[in-house]
Amino acid sequence: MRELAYREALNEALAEEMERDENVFLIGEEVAEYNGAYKVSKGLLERFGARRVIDTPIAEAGFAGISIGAAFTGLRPVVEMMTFNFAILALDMVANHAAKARYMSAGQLSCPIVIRGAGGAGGSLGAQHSQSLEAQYVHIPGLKVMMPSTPHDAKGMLKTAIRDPDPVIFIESEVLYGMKGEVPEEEYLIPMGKGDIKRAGKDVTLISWSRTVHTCLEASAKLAEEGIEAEVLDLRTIRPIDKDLIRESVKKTNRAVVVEEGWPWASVGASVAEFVARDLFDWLDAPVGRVHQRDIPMPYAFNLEPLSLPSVEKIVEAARAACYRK
Amino acid sequence: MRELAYREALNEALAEEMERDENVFLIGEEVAEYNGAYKVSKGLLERFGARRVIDTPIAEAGFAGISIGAAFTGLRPVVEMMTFNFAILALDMVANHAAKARYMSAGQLSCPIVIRGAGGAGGSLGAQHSQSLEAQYVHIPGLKVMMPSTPHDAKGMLKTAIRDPDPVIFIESEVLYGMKGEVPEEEYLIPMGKGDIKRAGKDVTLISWSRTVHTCLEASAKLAEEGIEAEVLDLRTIRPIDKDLIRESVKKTNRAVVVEEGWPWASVGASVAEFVARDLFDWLDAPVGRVHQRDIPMPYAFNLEPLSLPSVEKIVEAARAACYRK
Amino acid sequence: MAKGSAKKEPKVVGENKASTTPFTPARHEIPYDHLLEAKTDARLGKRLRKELGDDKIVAMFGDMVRLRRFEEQAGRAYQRRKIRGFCHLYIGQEAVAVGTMSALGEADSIVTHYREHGHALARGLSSNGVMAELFGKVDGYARGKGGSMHIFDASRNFYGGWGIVGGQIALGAGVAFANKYRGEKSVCVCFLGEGAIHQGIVHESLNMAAKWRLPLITIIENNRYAMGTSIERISAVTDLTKKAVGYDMFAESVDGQDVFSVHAAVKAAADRANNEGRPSFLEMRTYRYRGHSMTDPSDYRSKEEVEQEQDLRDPIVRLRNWIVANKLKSQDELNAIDDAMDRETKDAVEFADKSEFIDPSELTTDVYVEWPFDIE
Amino acid sequence: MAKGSAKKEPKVVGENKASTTPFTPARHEIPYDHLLEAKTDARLGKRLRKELGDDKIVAMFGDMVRLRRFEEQAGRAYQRRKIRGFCHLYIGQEAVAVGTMSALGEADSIVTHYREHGHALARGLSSNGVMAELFGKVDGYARGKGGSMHIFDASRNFYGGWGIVGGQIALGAGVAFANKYRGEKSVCVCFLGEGAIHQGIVHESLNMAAKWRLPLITIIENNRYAMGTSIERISAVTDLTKKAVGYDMFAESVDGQDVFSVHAAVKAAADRANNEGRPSFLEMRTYRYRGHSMTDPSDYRSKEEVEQEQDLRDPIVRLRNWIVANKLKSQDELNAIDDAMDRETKDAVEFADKSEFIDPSELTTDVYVEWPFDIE
Ligand SMILES: Cc1ncc(C[n+]2csc(CCOP(=O)(O)OP(=O)(O)O)c2C)c(N)n1
Ligand SMILES: Cc1ncc(C[n+]2csc(CCOP(=O)(O)OP(=O)(O)O)c2C)c(N)n1
Ligand SMILES: [Mg+2]
Ligand SMILES: [Mg+2]
Repeated sequence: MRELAYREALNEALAEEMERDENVFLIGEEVAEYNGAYKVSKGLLERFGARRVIDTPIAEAGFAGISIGAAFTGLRPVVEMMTFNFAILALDMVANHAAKARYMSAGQLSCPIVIRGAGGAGGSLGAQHSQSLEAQYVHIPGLKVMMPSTPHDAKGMLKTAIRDPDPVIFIESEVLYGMKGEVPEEEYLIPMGKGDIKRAGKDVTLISWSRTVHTCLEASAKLAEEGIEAEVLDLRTIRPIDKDLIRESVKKTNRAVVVEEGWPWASVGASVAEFVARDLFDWLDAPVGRVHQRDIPMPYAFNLEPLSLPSVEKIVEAARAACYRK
Repeated sequence: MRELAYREALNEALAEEMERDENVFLIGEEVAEYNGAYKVSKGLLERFGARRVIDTPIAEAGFAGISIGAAFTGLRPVVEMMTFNFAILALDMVANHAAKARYMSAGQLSCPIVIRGAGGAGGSLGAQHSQSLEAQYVHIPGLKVMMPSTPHDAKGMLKTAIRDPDPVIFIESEVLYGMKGEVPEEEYLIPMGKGDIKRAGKDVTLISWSRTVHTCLEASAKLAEEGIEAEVLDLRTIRPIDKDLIRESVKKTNRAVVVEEGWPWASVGASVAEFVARDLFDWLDAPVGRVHQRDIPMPYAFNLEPLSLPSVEKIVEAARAACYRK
Repeated sequence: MAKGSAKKEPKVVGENKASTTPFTPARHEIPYDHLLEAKTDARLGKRLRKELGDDKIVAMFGDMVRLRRFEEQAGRAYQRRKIRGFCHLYIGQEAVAVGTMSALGEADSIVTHYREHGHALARGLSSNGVMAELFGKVDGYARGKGGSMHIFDASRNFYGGWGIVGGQIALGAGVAFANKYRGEKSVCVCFLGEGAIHQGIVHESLNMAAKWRLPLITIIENNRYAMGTSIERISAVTDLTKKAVGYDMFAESVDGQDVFSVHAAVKAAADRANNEGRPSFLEMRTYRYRGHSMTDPSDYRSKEEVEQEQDLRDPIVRLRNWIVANKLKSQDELNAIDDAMDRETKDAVEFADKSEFIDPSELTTDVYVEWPFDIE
Repeated sequence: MAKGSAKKEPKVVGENKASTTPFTPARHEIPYDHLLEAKTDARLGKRLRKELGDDKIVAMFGDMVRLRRFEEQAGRAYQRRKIRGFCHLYIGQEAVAVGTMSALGEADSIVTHYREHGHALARGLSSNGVMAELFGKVDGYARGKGGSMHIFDASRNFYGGWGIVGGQIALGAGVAFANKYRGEKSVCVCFLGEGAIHQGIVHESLNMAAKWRLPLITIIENNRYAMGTSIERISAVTDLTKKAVGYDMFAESVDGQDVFSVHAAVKAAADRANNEGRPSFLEMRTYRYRGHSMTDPSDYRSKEEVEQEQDLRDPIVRLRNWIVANKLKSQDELNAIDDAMDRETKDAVEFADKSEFIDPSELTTDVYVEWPFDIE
């Protein structure tokens, strides 16, 4: 099968959906003439014109709000946040307006919008530009949240997000944009709320999403050497999560480790681990392990940054602990 | 002992700390001439003058940011957010500036600021004005978060918060402002990070903070009628939480229910329950129960609102389940 | 600008080539300290009578009275705890809502804030439906889920009813954006209080609305107070039209207590938007008679100030006097209209009272369009 | 305004009674399409020579050269992966930093953004310390924890170094607020890019700064691009001084490629702040020669545009020519200064290279002042 980079897969998804539906447009900082800060929107201005690919001033709350208003009338905006570090400026618009419009109007308003962009830690970007802030969205009823880990998933999930009638937060991984992977030529969609088994195993379940899925896969290779066969689940959608996929796996392995790039408290990983601990109480042979970013702002220093991030070593250690190995 | 209302206790704390330290000032919408939307700042303008009690325009990000800048120079701003629903507009200032300044400057900058105001569900205020958003702050390293449940605690905790050298988020309960309780005349402080046993018991631990502590107390009375003696823990500080207090109690009861007013996913309650499930895995006889707001925007309708909120009934039910009673 | 960059042509939404040329905004300011004369400009009255016809003008009178009676009843119902939470009455500002809506067509849209009962009724929403929403009942426009601050009627392009001060302007600009995107000739009117103008999102939205030439009419209802804070205490300028200079946007101060002036200004703004692709910023000088919300005792202003406003500038009295002076109707006929509105409003209270609360099974509907997931 | 409310006197921070009187802002704009003459105004040069003395002017030349050589070396170190992440070079804008800092005193403060190496060096931070921070080393100003975008030196009132576009203006206004709160006669200078000006928080902060008469000098470094977006493509006005009208704030466009003009404007602004309690809004017309950050190929503008700027307006060449023409120093003497700066900068690279990385035990320090808790 042909290979595409993660950013190219996203680009194809955008182009196909814009082709399919005149109501879809792309808006954000540098998305048009600059072809996107991370080149996800490359060529779209040329192909679809300035009416549908729109450069904005640096005003995240404003252009998110404008897009939300437009969505109420039936348009389908795709809003690029250059990175989700800046999306926090639009959080009121997202959490208090997009997410609540339908409920407060008893169904009169819909808000079919996608807010997408780069998330997670970059490389040596420092504290203000290296954050995994998905918890801010997963907390909010009215939103759906997706975070793809491969080019294949990225394309199928973004198409689903654009067609979804509700507001979808779509967080891409800044460090995966260049990653290559197989992407079919034919159209396909990946359903909202469905996770994926990225590696089958029977001894322990590693649950993750986005970039750290790859860290889990690396860790599972190491674990295999020690005779521990890890099953790696990629949640893909993190609101809502695929409970059945988790149940099935943990009922088989009786052990789980939740791995996330974000901070530990009031986080998505805490929430997923809590779900496992509660829902599968009688199936668990060990506490649900957790791996996460250290509970600190991200340091710039090249030696500190890797210590702060989740790593293969930390995952291996947590998996061993879950299996009661030294 | 004399009784004060929760808002009066807060008012005393503000007055005493402003008296004690010339660097403390109060800033926010309607705090001065109007004496505060909830009258927490009553009389302070008259007493301390317009230099230290400052009315702002409706510009939450701006006046939070101004206060953060002032704190870098050693002033000790107390910023009133009329309600924490609006504080989301200042979240970038708080999470990306106040919380990270110290780390990014390797200790050169301190940010001794308190951001305080009304939180939680009000009475029939609808979706945009009835939210428990503490998860947004508990998630962020660099912040400390306090939520008092009684007039006594409110006073001692606010004084501690104002003296703390780091940024403290101090969320008051809108519906408790009128609640009366004993408050000593003498000065006292309640330490950061220390919870409190609001009712001793041996059969199940109810863990909560702010308004729902009272719901837990009511529930524990009901439970006592059924022969279940619940211990009610009031965390008071929710970043960091008082792990030892929780450990001691759960090691005794072997059962726990976490009760919060906020939404269930990526929440503080999820995080606390996850901590209990992991840290006390071998001590637990049942899954950690949870009670929370329903996972929906708050409805206005008078019959729906109570169904959405945590209630005595829901807590009783969860406690029974934790005790494997029908 | 250096030669090299000249080849880059600014790209804008839509096709309007003119949009790249800035223009000097016309700013018309009413001196701020000047107590407006409680009299309608005779020429304007004559012109509008011709344009609108007598029936429409009398209907506007009826609409203003409807708004007032409705709010009076809402205030009473609040005292009886039939309405709860925050409830912001519109009394005193009726000419702004009615003058604005009378200048709009069906295809135009409205976005507004929490003080919106008047806007909703003036747009044609039923007294019954609005009152039932305030009562939290299933016959309300949002089946009681929204409440006083969140009235919506999508069928009338009435896009709420929002409670975060200032936030609605971005939504309004977004609706205007959509009109332009679709090539429709229709405008979006967005209401803000004068206190809201300092929110950052206002700045962001006005810049984009101006740069992209969105058909947005921003109406600042300057009722002089934001809760207890007068505009003089909080704004670096009191001539609010200056706020539009930074966006090269047409701006005008309007006597918001004169329904004719409001109508004319909004009509001109709609034409400007539809024909020239130029957004407008209209400051309506108005006044609220009641407290900010039902729980505000209004200690921050004197009784005399309020009385003076009521006595000298009341918008309903003013239109009433004009109608009688110009012999469209007699005082008695107008009294009959008032009585009818009074009845309509009282009926609305009865209707709301009798309406049911929503079925508890609907607690978790309307969170998503469809939700097959077990989320909690 | 109605009588009743007249009794309420606006309350403001501090004691300055004059703060209640608005004034008409002086707006001085340089025509935007006018390529600025690459020549220093003879009268201004003469005046400043008298005011500052020859040594200081030559030192300013040296400072500008230091900034340029530093950034050139930083660019090279980035290519060698010694510096990573985002790195925003200041080359072309040196006159703004040096002109500004030369007008400030020790008690004054600075708040700025991610393109701040130049500001830091001009403020007197050491090349060694700044370079070591870019290298992520323990001898950096933030022990390598901050990085290129986050330089701080509290001992020099240099309050960073921030990466969220626009956010720093509120912090700057806050430092100015603190100066006023303490009754100190000192200003805070806050740097913004022209692209940052559309962020909501700018609007919020400028209104409060003006209303409260904070000693804030807002310096817009208009280098014409925000990443790939030229100001014409994104702002409803290109005369940025218009942005200050809505706050009744003094505003002026300054030739940012002329260090004398910058110095004079900032000096006047500091006087205005300290003596009259009036904040200022200074637009510096400047230009960046390099890409937005090290990874930006600058496709959005022509080579000719960049070359023309370098050839006709370079701020260092300009001051060099003035110094030589006015015989403060010869070309050779200036070359010697340049060589010294070159050496200093190369030494800084060596220093940074040799500096250690921070000890891993410091990973979790500096999150809180003290942290006795086991949080994770
Ligand atoms: C972001 C935000 N901050 C604060 C509030 C609380 N609040 C509600 S209305 C109001 C005053 C608004 O005044 P103005 O804009 O003049 O409108 P008016 O009420 O006079 O119609 C305030 C401060 C809010 N709802 N949202
Ligand atoms: C809130 C926010 N949005 C977007 C960005 C990404 N970004 C960094 S610099 C920049 C351009 C800023 O341009 P300008 O203000 O003109 O300053 P300059 O870089 O030209 O000095 C952008 C969009 C950011 N850092 N913060
Ligand atoms: Mg008002
Ligand atoms: Mg720029």
